Amino acid sequence: MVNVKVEFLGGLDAIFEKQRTYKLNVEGPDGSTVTVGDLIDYIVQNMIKNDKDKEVFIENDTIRPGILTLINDTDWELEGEKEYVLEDGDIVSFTSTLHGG
Amino acid sequence: MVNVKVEFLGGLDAIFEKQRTYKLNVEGPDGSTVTVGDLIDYIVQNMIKNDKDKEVFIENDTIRPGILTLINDTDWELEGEKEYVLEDGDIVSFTSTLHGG
Amino acid sequence: ALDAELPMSLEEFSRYGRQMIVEDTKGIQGQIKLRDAKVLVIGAGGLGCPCLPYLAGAGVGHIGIVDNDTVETSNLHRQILHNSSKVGMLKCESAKKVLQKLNPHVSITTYPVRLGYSNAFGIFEGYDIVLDCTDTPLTRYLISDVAVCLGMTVVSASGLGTEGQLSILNFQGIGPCYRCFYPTPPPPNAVSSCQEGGVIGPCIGLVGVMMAVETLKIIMEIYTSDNFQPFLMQYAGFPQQTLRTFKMRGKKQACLCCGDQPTITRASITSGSINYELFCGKRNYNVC
Amino acid sequence: ALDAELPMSLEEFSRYGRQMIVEDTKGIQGQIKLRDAKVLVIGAGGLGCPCLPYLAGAGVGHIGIVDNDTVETSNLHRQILHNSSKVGMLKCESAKKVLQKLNPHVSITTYPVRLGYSNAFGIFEGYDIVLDCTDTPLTRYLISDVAVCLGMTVVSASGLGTEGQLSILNFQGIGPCYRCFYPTPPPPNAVSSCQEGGVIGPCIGLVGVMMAVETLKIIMEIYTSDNFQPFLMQYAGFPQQTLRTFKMRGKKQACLCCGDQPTITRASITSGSINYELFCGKRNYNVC
Ligand SMILES: [Zn+2]
Ligand SMILES: [Zn+2]
Repeated sequence: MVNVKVEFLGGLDAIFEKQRTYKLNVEGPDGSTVTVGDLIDYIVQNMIKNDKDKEVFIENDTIRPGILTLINDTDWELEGEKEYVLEDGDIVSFTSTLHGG
Repeated sequence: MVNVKVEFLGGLDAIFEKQRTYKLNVEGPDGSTVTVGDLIDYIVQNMIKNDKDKEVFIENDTIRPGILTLINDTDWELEGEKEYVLEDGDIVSFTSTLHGG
Repeated sequence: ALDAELPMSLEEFSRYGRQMIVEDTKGIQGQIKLRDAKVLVIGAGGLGCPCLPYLAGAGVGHIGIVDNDTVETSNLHRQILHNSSKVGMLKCESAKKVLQKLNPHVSITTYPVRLGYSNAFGIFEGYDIVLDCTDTPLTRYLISDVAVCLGMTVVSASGLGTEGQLSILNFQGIGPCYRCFYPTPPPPNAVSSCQEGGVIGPCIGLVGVMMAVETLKIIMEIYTSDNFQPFLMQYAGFPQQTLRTFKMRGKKQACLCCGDQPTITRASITSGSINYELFCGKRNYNVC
Repeated sequence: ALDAELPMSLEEFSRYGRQMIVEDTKGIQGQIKLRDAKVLVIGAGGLGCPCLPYLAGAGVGHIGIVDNDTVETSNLHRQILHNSSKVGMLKCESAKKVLQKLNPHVSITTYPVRLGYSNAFGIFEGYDIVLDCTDTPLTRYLISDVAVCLGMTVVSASGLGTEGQLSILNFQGIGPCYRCFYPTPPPPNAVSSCQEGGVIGPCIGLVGVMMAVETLKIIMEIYTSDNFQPFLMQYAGFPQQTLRTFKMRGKKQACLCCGDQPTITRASITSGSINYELFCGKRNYNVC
């Protein structure tokens, strides 16, 4: 089990009851380590109330194009993406890309 | 001994060789705990090269009026001022008040 | 007849539509709060210039501008409401011209005077919020003192070089005031080794725009007496742009102005017995 | 004769003096870099309006403005270079009028055209830096692609509601490009549940001013190929103003545009074989 903070930025809070940050306790599938992939599964299964909203967050089993994922303020591509093993106190942020100007 | 980060903002870096942040190892007078007061003494004795610059930082044995002191981004008045006992990883910031507009 | 029943004209609905649909503004309800708001901006310089058009654009109904300076060429890299053809014109009048064209629905009053203890109350009364866009500690203390006496919230900001600071003072009469933060003014001669008073236009400009954001949030009641926490924001433009928020002390019981036993009162200010010049020194502080 | 030997006129020394004495600008040296700089700003809307006057004010010598839109009343709460008397006028011409008065030393070129694959190279060539102040993914991909082909640095920003984002793309040809960050465009229909496209004027305005700060730093070589690290800044205006800096991936070797084996090239773009409309979908993206 791991205690992490999750943030939904760039308007993504709209599908999470308009709340930008959540503190979560997440269990891994095997009861020990929890990866960012596990966290995403947890979010999709437990936190998106409206099924129709899932496609705003997920596409083809990964984060939808146009959403950036950050682990402790660093692009998840630099941190191992879904394989990154979460530690207590980690902050995982999802931000929708803005296009307005 | 304690490892802390010190920041000089709002133009105060001018008297610290134009460097805004320093990582310091500071020893307490009794060899054990180190307070913010001890840190200020350390800064005045070791880091201000030009004696004339000391009055920019210190007045009547405390931080000069117009300089705010923050401990981990919190006003030091809320944290015990000089009596605050530093822990490893603490960030102490000094910022000169700006007046331009 | 239909038009008369609406809380705003159709032109206003069109003008403010894009901001009214942002949920935080609470739509028409927020727009009416903006229209009814009375905001006094002191200083139409590096902070006031970028702040004012966003207040007027958003539909803040009543805007006062205090400034007795005239436009100089050396201002124009950062005071972007003015222009080369306005050199010599009063800054408050120059600003008013631009703002009135931007949004004719806004009523703008200019005060081409130097703010002092004898005229401050007369100017402040009637406004809800005051924006301190000035550049000396003397006026910063005066503005805070008068606002405390009148129960007005102050959005106070400053900048120099590539940095800036912003705070909300005396929020609804409960927040700390400028004197709570700075009970003793900086000694005039202790600033000699700081870099001289240059400024990067968009760095001070960004802080001015931040003031507009804070002002809209105060008017639209995003800040409330329940959720407001005293803070000071510190912006740096170089080498990376950063914005830090420091958690600050609350009102000090011993504060000479907003504390339990104030000696700085309307009577003592207007009588001239609070000597701001002596208190702050006469040196130009605009250096550190 | 004395004047002729100076690198700038005395009027320019006076105009830029307050910024030249900020050490980071390196004085005259930095000012001459600004004068020689050629900056192309695409979009004179919510981002371009607050950015442009700070570029002109600082003395950026050559500014191009691309925009084929005309001013509408509904723009004015955030597009503060324009005004009510200019409704119907081309935004690029409206902006040019203001900027030319602000600083007559700056040469301004307007492009009242819709940026597309067939005209982009002709417009971009001759500029050093391009500012993406547009509002659709389609143009964001096109601007990045063309800039990569021409080796130009892009300052790219966007905003919606109370939030904004800013990044520097293709920095000196070494940084990541827009496609490195977003190899796949967002699906047009996946944005339905996000709030509609409202925007708070000073929130998008602040991001526009941030663009000016970044542009000045690029010109004055505060960023170098040694110290530059890819980043994306995320601003939020409500409930508290915050500015976060995310450390981002570098250039992707597999990037179709800036990678090792690019398929997106000048030839493929100008021939029309990169179908931006098909790629991005035709839906108005300005919603999420
Ligand atoms: Zn007080
Ligand atoms: Zn790329």
